[in-house]
Amino acid sequence: MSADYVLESRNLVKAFKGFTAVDDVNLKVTRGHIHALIGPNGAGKTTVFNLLTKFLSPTSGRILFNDQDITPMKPAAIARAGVVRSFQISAVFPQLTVLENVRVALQRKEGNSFHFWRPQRILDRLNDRAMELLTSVGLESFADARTMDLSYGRKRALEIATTLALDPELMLLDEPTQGMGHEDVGRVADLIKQVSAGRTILMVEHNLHVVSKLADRITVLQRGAILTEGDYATVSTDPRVQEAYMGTAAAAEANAQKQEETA
Amino acid sequence: MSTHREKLRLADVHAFYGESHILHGIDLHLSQGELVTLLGRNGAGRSTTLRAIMNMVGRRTGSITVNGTETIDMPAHRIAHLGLGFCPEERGIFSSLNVLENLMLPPTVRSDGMSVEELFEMFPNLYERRFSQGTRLSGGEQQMLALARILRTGANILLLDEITEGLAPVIVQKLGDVLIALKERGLTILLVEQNFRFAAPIADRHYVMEHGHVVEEVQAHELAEKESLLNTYLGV
Amino acid sequence: MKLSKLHIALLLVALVAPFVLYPVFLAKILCFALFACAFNLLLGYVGLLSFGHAAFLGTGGYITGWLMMNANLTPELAILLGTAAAGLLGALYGKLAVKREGIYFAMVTLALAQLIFFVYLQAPFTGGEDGMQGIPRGELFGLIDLSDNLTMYYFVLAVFLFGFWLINRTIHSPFGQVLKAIRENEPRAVSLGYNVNDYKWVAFMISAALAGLAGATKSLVFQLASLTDVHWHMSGEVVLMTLVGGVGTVFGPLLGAGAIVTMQNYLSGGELGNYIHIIMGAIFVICVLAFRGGLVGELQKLVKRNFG
Amino acid sequence: NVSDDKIKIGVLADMGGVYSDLCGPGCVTALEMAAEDFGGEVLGAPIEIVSADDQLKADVGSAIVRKWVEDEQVDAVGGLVSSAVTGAATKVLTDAKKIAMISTAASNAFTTASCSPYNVHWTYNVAALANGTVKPMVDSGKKKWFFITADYAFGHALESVATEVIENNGGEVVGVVRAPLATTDFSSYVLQAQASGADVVALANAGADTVNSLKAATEFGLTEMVDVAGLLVFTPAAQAMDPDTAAGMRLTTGFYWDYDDETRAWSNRFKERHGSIPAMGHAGAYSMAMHYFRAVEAAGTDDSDAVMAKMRELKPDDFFARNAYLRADGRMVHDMYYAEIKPADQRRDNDDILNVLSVIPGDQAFAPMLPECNFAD
Amino acid sequence: MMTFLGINLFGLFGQLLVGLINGSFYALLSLGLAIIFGLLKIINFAQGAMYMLGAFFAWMALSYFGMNYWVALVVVPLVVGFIGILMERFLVRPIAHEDHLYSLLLTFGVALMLQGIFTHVYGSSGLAYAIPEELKGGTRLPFMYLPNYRAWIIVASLVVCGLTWWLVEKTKLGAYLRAGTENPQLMQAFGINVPLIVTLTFGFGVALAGFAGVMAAPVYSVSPEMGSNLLIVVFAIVVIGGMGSIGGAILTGLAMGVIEGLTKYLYPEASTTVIFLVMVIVLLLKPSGLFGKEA
Ligand SMILES: Nc1ncnc2c1ncn2[C@@H]1O[C@H](COP(=O)(O)OP(=O)(O)OP(=O)(O)O)[C@@H](O)[C@H]1O
Ligand SMILES: Nc1ncnc2c1ncn2[C@@H]1O[C@H](COP(=O)(O)OP(=O)(O)OP(=O)(O)O)[C@@H](O)[C@H]1O
Ligand SMILES: [Mg+2]
Ligand SMILES: [Mg+2]
Repeated sequence: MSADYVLESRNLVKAFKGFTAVDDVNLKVTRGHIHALIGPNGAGKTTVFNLLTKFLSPTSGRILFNDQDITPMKPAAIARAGVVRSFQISAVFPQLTVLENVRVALQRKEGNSFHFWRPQRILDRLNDRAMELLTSVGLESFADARTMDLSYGRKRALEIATTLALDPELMLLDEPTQGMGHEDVGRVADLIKQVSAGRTILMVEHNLHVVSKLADRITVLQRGAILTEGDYATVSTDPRVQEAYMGTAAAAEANAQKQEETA
Repeated sequence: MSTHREKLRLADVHAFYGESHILHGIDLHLSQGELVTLLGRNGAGRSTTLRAIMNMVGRRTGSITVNGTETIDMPAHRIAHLGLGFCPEERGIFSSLNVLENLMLPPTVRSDGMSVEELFEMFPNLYERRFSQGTRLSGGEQQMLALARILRTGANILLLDEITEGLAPVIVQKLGDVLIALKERGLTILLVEQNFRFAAPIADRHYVMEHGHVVEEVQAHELAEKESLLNTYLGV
Repeated sequence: MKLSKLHIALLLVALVAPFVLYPVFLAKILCFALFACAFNLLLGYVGLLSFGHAAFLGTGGYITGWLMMNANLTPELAILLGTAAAGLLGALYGKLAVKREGIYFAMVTLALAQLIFFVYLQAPFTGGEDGMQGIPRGELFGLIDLSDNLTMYYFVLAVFLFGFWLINRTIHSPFGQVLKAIRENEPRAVSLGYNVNDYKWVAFMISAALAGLAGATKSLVFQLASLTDVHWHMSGEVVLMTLVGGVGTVFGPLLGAGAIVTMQNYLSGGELGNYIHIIMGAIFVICVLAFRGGLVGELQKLVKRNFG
Repeated sequence: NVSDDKIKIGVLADMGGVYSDLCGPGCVTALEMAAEDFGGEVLGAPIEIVSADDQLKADVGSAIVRKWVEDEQVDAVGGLVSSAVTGAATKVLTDAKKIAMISTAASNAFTTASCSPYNVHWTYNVAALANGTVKPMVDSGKKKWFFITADYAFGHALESVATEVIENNGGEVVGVVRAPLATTDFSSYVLQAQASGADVVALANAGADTVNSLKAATEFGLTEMVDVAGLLVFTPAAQAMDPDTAAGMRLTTGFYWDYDDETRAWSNRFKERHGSIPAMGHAGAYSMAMHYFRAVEAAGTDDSDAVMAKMRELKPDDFFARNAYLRADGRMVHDMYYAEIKPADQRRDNDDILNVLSVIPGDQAFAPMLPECNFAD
Repeated sequence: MMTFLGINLFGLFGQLLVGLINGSFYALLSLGLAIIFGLLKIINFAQGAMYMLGAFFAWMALSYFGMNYWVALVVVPLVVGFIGILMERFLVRPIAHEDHLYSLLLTFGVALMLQGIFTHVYGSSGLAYAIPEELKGGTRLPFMYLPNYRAWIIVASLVVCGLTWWLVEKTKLGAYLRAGTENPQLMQAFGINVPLIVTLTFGFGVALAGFAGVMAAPVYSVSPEMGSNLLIVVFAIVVIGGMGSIGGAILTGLAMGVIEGLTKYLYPEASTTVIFLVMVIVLLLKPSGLFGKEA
């Protein structure tokens, strides 16, 4: 039944000058899932994200969020509707403090964002909620630090906290572990798992370990079109995926794993 | 060791960005045909080491010899001509140029670089997108372009910063093969890498960095015995 | 904004200054300071360089002047309407301009301001390049005669303090917080659900209205509204004032306006008049090469170095 | 009986802009000469000259004048170049009951539409220019006129006064283009003038605009087909024109330095001090200041009303003011000169620029006084 | 006379040709600015002053050294270009890494000083510079008299524009330039002497202004103010054309000359404003300018 899907794309197409980056994609994201979008470089994953959040306008096709057509909506409106994304390159407000970063996100729902005649103090009532969010990503002790000075992994964590502040129904994460040391990769993966409770997550990720650990369902894109879909075991043993994306080493590992499981 | 010609040597190198002192006396050396990695956590100073070699930091002191030539007082634009090729962490694709122009941009520093055809064969995505604006490429494609760009110049000492970042596993695997091939051609490679699984099988040696110091040097064959040590440094 | 010792000291200085210096001169500084502060709200806190702010200064001046001469209003009403007119124009221009960024934003604002310049040049009511002369100062609330320079000065001071307070309140308001976020990372602000253009637009309107307030007040002080106020040189001058004082600092525009107005005043008198361009040019070159933080920025640096 | 025990004159002029050659630092020199020639004091009070740059901006000028009269005890303001600045300055001066000694502004408004009992307009005005230059040409049979007008008040005023003269004398205006101030390229307007079938193309502009429009007229062969009349040509502008282009051009001026021994004597003194020969505004500024000092002395006070009365009563008479009197509306009526620009081969040097053709008696040059501007008591 | 819809067609042709002449002049002027502004991202407010210098140097060369127009046409741009190089090296470069606003302010200061100095020395009325003997006279076309010098302006500026366009767009130098302004540090690491290229480019852009100045001397009066008024219009042209696009600057220059010419014919009062109207419209419809690459 369609109500199970938080997000659906219908025949989504994006053509750049003489080049179709996204080609007739019908994506269905089930409520409560961590859904991974993988595929070779240039397959169109980031473009799909851009289309879903209207940072790009689709050439054709429709996007449904909770069965409601959000195709004509503006990016900010989509965010307000509950679809919030993170970026491939870390997105924080570097000069604000860590706490302020989260507060900016909380503030939107307060309805006072245009109140230029009122003192900033009125935002202090958001501090508790902000601290709660920071605690949930382990940043409570950095609340007053300038965001610029944070390490890369912590910036990613902050970004997730900020996104959580909007209490999104659907979170879109574009390569959340990119550029992280091993320690951080593990931490962020755990974090994603933790925040996925009660919401849906759609993520692009090249780190197969993270994918295998987190994803309930995986869509593989190739040359703008969906190659296959399924859970990790199915997808990773598909020879087409192995050839186009995983390479022999990872494939061998996946096959081995599968044999282990079946054995 | 003396049978191999020394290509690169850093002795007591300090580097600064403005007031902040990032590298605190780096010593390392590479011989011809070696592939050496710099390991370390985020912020350990690995990228800065590469940038210091290219004279892209605010200020640097100590001694950096390339092919026996002291470069510490050399202006940045002369260093590349000693045969160095640098692939930066942030890729540095130019948005005002298309893919082909980006590829052809760096002047050749030696005659035996890879040809454009070879490179396109290695990275078919690039061929397909050769007339798009450089920064319109996907993240991974940009990474390919950044690497292809310096392979063309014929540089025989490569400084590569996180080149597997954001690439699909199949490409990462292919890159590994490429690096081994390059090594066999006699190129010298200094590799900064987070992806230890990628680096471990192809490297001859590893330097481990922490807080702007080189804290450990590990030969390839010592990896197994020093695993726990590496674990504490890298949190692998 | 909390009142610090510095604020109180400055306020005292402003209160006694007209007994030492020529009040009209001081009033002029305050008008330009308000103009620069309004401009700085955009440049310093939203990161938008408007190169057409003269349009709002001029609109405030012309509308207020015309009302004083033709509509028999009290000055505070005329100023209010002049300010509103500038704000409306700002709403219109802002709507168009905030869609663009960086140098293009600057150019759109410049171009729009040039159109306004043309309108005021050709419109009969402005008096062309003769300007609107002999604007009466009138009686504040129908009670207080403003023709006395000292009274006028205190009125201007009150207007300035109101504008200054409003700008600082805006910067430190929930709205200001969003502006800051937008300046830091616009795509991220969008992804958090903010219609960034609307925020820029409101900031633009506030800035335009306050620039209009400055122009309106100025037209009463000098009893004149002229094309100078809408010329692109004026848009450039306010950039200079802000830069000289220190972009994005609270007191920078105030100091910058003071410095430039004083300098012009000093140079235009007597022997040096001849050299005014050469000297002003040299000052800018030296400022940029040696004192980029602006007066306030350099002062802060000095304080930090010696006492920090 | 002199206020503050000094006679303080402010010189408000364009010190560095496009009009600075007409009455900028040169007007300061002229007034200083006047003060010295008068002996440095009047009624025992020293004469002090202060000056300021109006930057050709009405607001700057009016602010300076306001400061002078309110804060610095200035008794009268001389110089006054651009009509816009002068308009603003006279407003302030009239409010303060101080005398405006207008030497270089062209508009006739200061003694008509915005006349004031404290305005003294000395050297010339647009009416004199039109009467001087336009009338003889219309009379000689050049009936069809085309105007290239500077699109601002001065240009409009010049055009409308000239049009009146043309129409009153049986001519007609066949076309007008209004070129924005500081247009660099006039070729388009010249083509329009060419197409209009006019006998005379009149340049109702000044300074660089005149030079540039004449240049384009020559280049596009307009000067070969029709007469080009410069309605306001100061000597510095005439000197800036290509001699071949400018030769033979007719103009009206209030003063020419090489007219006779008297003018030469003063002009040479001026040149020695200032470096270049005087333009009409310089001589006018000197002449007017001398008359003012004389009036103060005669009145025994520097009270503006008394001085104005004396200025009207005494007849100005010097190398500049010939057959002159100050009318009750503030207009100084004196002989004007109809002249032509000399061709290159007749010039001794670059200062030898005009041939005075005839003298226009003041009453023919200047328009009659308007009754509402009669301030005689 | 031919007329169409009440408009005199011959007159219109004349206006169009004159517009084209002015347009080629605009093209020449905007070219130098486009190179400095579009490629180096330096907002050179002194470009107008450099144009003025070109005209004054031509005049001085003739008056003091008897150097004729043709020699001046070669020598003066070199001298002006050299001044540009000094300016870049000692004034602009020290603040190159700062906000672009500062280079704007700095060059604005330089422009003020130069203008002030020349006003002080030569006055503001302007100086006369005769059209060279070889180009005096003109050709009578069916619809107008075309002075030879104006024809020469079209030819000379189109040649210079074309050469420059080729140099920047079709040679590797252009790619170095664009990349060098985007990420100078990385270009240095590739072995390219970016500061040298920047200096030479700046010098070249300024030299173009000097060249335009010499071209202008015989037709416009040589005066200290000649550059400042033109500058802002030329800025507008570069922006309309699209920053960084040399071809765009040239074509827009030509087009704006024609549009302005037509305005002078139909509604002369608005002739200095029409370009800004076009700019508003263009920027609203096509944000990066007519020929600019989408950002
Ligand atoms: N604005 C654009 N104009 C033209 N082509 C584009 C544009 N954006 C993306 N592309 C092209 O579309 C294709 C898909 O790009 P996209 O960024 O979606 O890939 P991706 O799947 O995210 O890859 P990666 O894993 O490398 O990030 C690429 O080939 C890219 O070159
Ligand atoms: N431009 C700069 N200015 C000031 N400090 C810098 C700059 N670039 C890097 N640093 C600092 O230098 C230190 C070392 O950075 P470097 O980029 O060399 O680390 P790294 O080992 O490459 O780590 P990463 O995995 O994050 O790339 C860090 O603390 C970083 O904050
Ligand atoms: Mg991507
Ligand atoms: Mg790094």
